[in-house]
Amino acid sequence: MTEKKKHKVFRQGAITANFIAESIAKHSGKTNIGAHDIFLGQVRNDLIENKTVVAIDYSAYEEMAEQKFHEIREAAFSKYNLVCMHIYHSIGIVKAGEICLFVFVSSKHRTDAFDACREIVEQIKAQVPIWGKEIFEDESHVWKINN
Amino acid sequence: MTEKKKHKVFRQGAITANFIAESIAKHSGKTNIGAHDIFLGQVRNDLIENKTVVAIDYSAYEEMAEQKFHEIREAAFSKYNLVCMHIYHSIGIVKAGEICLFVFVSSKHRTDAFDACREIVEQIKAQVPIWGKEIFEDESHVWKINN
Amino acid sequence: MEIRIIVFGQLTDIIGKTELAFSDVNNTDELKQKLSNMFPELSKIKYAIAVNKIVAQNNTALIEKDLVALLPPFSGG
Amino acid sequence: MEIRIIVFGQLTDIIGKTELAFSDVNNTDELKQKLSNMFPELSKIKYAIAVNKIVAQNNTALIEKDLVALLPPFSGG
Repeated sequence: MTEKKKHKVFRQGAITANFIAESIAKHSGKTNIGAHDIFLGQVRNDLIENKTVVAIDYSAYEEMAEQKFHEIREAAFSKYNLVCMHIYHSIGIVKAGEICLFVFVSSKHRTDAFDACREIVEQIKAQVPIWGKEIFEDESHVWKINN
Repeated sequence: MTEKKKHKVFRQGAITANFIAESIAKHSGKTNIGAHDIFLGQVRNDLIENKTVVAIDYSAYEEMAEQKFHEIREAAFSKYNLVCMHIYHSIGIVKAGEICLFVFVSSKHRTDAFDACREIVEQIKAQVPIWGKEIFEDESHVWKINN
Repeated sequence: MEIRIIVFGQLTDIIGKTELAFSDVNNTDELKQKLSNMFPELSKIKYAIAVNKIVAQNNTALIEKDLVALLPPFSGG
Repeated sequence: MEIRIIVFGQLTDIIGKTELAFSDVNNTDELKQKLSNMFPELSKIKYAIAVNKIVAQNNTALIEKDLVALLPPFSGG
């Protein structure tokens, strides 16, 4: 029952609540799932040197990134007992308050979903060639730094 | 900006994907949030002594449970740096494939959301007076046991 | 003195109802003894007793109007 | 021999474009040296070089048709 169907990770602009709802609803037929862990990254209106971030413009080395996402995915499936996993990341402009990252991990028991979801999020931030340009109200920018 | 608004945790029947989407959408105005961790518990069609679970009928000692949920909530807000937190649990019949538990934790940085969400789920399972009656196709039942 | 007792989860299967009342129990130990005499099957199940929504860790005196609840192991989520 | 180089993130601000091409670099060390001569500001930034989508851990020979990418620290999510 393990599903490893691949889809494109990158989505133009913000990830909407409706898109997330549709993803959740699609899992009701998979009655071997007992636990879902969902991580959502949301763009903050951070104050940086007295200027407020109004959006992040994401760019990526897409071919390399899709390959990295694939590796992260395969590693998680071999390490954890998962039923399915989906990763979506925005490309282009995402405004403050909007969602830019959606990691959705489903398993029979909760421990696998919790462990895998967290590890996947850390790996995405550290290993995938994506860059966030933080845009201020006055259209100036700084490049985001991951912690 | 910390929001501690209380709402009733128990919801009659399954928690729908649309309800989850509406909860997510409500957070787009809170632009100090950078990370959401969402746990969803879904009813499995477990096979127990050759019979398949088709639904779980949840009952609770509601007054005591709401008090416990409140304690869990207060403890999480004092231990972690959270922006907001919502817990919903089904009461009554939830069919296999449907969602019975929705824990939604939001914070500025991801570590708080991840840590708090997981801890809250464990506390709900261990400390809150709720019982699941696993119903089989032939209408017989067993009482669910948490691990 | 009448003590009202509410019953949850699998204990409702054994006791056959969701509420009981006793007029002659003074504390939770007496209540447990009485219940196990009436319902021998209860010995198979570990259950807690809450008095006014607080789980009694030790033997606890019961007085009129206390709300006593019989709580089998929780299985929410 | 021409080596095509693609540029990402804040390096596009410094280099001023998203693609470069060099005909006279034989390996990644030579490339780094050439880039720091042309763009002194690069010395302020730690960046990796990927050759055909794999990050070069050591000095790596470059041949015609290799796809070279300049990768500043990642900041997805």
